[in-house]
Amino acid sequence: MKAAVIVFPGSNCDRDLAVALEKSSGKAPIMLWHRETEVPQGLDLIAVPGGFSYGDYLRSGAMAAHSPVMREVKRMAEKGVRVLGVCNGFQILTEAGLLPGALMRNRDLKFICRDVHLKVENTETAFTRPYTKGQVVRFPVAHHDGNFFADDELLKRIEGNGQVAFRYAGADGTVSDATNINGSRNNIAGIVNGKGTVLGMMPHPERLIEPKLGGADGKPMFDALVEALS
Amino acid sequence: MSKITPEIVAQHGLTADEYKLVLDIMGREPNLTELGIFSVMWSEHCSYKSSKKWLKTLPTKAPWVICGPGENAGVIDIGENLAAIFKMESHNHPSFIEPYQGAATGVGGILRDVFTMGARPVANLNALRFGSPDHAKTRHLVSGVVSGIGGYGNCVGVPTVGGEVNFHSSYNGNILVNAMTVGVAQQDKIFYSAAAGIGNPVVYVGSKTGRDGIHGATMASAEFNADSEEKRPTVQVGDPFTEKLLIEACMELMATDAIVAIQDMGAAGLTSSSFEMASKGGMGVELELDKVPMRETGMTPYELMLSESQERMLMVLVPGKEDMARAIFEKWELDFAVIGTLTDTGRMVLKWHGEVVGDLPIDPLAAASPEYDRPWIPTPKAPEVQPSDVTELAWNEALARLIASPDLASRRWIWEQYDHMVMGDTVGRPGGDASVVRLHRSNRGLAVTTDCTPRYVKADPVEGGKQAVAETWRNITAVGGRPLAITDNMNFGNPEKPEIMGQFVGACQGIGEACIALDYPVVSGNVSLYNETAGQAILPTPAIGGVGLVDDLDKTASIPFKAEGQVLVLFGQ
Amino acid sequence: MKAKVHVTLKNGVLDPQGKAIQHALGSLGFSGVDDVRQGKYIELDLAETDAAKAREAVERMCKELLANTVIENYAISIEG
Amino acid sequence: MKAKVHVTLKNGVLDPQGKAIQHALGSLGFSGVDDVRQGKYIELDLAETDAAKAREAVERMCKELLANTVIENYAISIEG
Ligand SMILES: Nc1ncnc2c1ncn2[C@@H]1O[C@H](COP(=O)(O)OP(=O)(O)O)[C@@H](O)[C@H]1O
Repeated sequence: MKAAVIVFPGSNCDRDLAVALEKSSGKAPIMLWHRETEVPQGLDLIAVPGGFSYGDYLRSGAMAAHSPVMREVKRMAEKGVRVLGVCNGFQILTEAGLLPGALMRNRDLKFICRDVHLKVENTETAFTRPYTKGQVVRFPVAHHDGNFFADDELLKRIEGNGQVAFRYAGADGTVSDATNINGSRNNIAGIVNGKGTVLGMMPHPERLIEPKLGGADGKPMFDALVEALS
Repeated sequence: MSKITPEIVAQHGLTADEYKLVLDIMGREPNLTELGIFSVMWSEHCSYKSSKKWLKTLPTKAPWVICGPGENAGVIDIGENLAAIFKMESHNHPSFIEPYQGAATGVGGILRDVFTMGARPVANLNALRFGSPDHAKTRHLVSGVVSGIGGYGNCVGVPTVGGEVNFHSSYNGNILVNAMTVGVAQQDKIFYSAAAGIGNPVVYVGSKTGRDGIHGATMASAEFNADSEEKRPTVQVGDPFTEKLLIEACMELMATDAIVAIQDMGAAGLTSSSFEMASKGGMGVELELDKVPMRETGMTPYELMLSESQERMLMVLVPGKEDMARAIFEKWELDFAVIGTLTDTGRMVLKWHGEVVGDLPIDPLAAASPEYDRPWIPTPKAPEVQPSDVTELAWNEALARLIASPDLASRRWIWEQYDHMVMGDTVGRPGGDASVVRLHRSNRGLAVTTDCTPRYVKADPVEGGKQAVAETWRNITAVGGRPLAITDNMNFGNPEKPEIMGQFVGACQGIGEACIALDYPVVSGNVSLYNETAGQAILPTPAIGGVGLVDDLDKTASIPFKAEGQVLVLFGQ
Repeated sequence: MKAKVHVTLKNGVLDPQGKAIQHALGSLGFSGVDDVRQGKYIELDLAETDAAKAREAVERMCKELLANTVIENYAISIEG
Repeated sequence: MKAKVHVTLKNGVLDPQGKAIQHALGSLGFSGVDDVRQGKYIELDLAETDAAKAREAVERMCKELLANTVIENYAISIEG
């Protein structure tokens, strides 16, 4: 698998994502600076990392979405190259129009950093195939603006197309307002595009890839990507 | 007629005696810019004039200490050619005035102290003291400080992994915000601040200079009173995004061989950084102040020398490396300007469009700043508590009271607002004893903690000082770490009062004794005095930050019970 | 010229910041605050001297960057 | 009544947001943007029907909560 991690000024999970990709694939991904106007040939996966690109000033992800490299990311996504956006990466992908909806300030206005339970909804993508439908996984979140918004019509479309990948849930898999950590509509924690080739998610799979860090529920995602894209 | 009136001298926080010394050193009357420089350099905050005598008594040496107090941060050997670099620093007064920005810029400042030495910051901690929970301002201050610390650390991408919080009415009008950063560097890539090389360029990098916090450094050393309201506009706004860029750009430049010396512009900005670098290297400096990148129009040399704008650094470069360095900073979209050269005169010459606007001898200011042996009286021994003084409670009632006590209640509400996992190496998360961060790509880690129990220090400064050191030691050993060294943040009231000075002296003695007994030296620290409102001093609070090494991350311990049927054992007396 | 831009949340988009302010005002003892909405206010100094051209440029800035039209509306005023 | 409040940073206070927006507009190809400042815009629906009383209440809300007068200014307008 040939993977690249985009680096914006203010990205801070770029290294974490690279470590996770390397751990699964045995090969360090290419680190791509935001000013690049061309991406290397033959990429299988582009990862847009978490952090505070441009300080998240104005709106999270807004400025990064207009970086030169994002034009290329869009072009590659159209060609079917897999794109993974985690946290700030998810915000950037929505701002760039690669994924629908918007991410707003958390309902209780506070930054939240802790492990959360997610219910896996769609297992038909290269990212989520190793999980079973309805499985409960534990990933950390660390965000201030993770409150997913889509208006009624858009929400219906996303749900109808099976674009919801993960929902915030309880340890037993219940999805309710009480398990909704940030006010996201329908508890949505991650979505894919219509083709299932672009995934954006607020939780950080790259942060739980070995028991020493408190769990390894994120590891299968990277292993599966390597398997599907090699 | 003299331009410098006694009022102007007083406004600059200098006593009549200190001003006499200024006249002696200058051999003439200073101009306003020069006076401003003296006032900043001789403030308590920069000169440690009341505390120096006692800080010198602390044990600072051990075979693993690479650099003790005196540099931007302390440096210890942690094996495999790596060094841990760390320090704790206070941002008390600014955080009381503007909790979010005060706390945020406090984090920014301590981060710079650490990465300026070549270390990538790997962990932040924060030791906080607030007034009583039912005081009208406490809620606002707690939430502002916590979101400010989070807002800065989260954005910069350094995990905030631990800290401590106490509540006591003595902090009602004077909270304490002490921030600690721990970084890791290659031992052969540690950078110091001593300037060297006549003719070498002096370079300014980072954000532009504005009129932020002019007189902030003098404010941090003056007792609070009702008119501190007026000093309000002196609060700076932090820009963590720029700080993140500054870290990356400095790391990139540090990987080359272009830097001779480097120092961040902390409190007292350009003044203290240029004087300290020059004084340590025995050099003179000529600065062209009109070359300093400016955010606002109409700035004066006085303002440029005293501004406390954040996210700025001063460096001495190897000649000929300017263009390469400039390219790195421009890539990270930061300002870069050659603003001066090193000379052999031992003097600081300030120029403004070619004209000399200040000319001061460096050493008498920096190294020979006043030092006071302030009178002190030992804290009288508190009467011993007798068993009969204690009302006995049913154990479950006692337990409920303990759990409900603000000093013991869960801190989850706080640490969940801090990204404590970014960088992917947090092995021991907050909530236990010391927190543990792994050394990247290894199976070793650093155990870090901050501790102090101010009411113990108040009752008996010597024993309380010892206890604070011992608690960090225990927290580190409890997770399987080998305690190596500490940083201290001495927060006290007005040192001109002999009882307060006595608390300070006692705490230093206790800390020193504990450090010697444990072979656990002090490698860096910070002093914050005049923590008083309307004459009421805070509890004496020598916060201790401890750092230890975990040699094998497969051999650590954590707090949670792991399984049913396990046996509980109580150690100690 | 100076341009003033107001960016506000669309109707129907929940405004957690506004809600929090309303709630905080209530706890501070201010009664009779029926609703609070929070938006952004951006001032731009432009080199452009023609008001129509300035408005047209700021319109594009809003669409491309200043507002997220999925959730936000914007309003522009241009001043001499 | 409706009250509109603008909260802006005082002159001379660093505005990292405004600076970043200015920079981003430049990279998007918008030239001639000399300065950008970002502030907050708050709309309040008040039960009060007397304009003078409404202004007085909002004035206090600004001082106590809406603005941080250490670094921010505020401006109030009251509408029928
Ligand atoms: N301000 C804070 N920021 C982050 N973590 C904190 C803070 N205050 C306390 N903690 C964490 O909460 C836990 C309990 O703290 P504390 O009560 O000081 O523990 P102890 O007294 O056992 O040393 C520790 O893991 C500590 O790091």
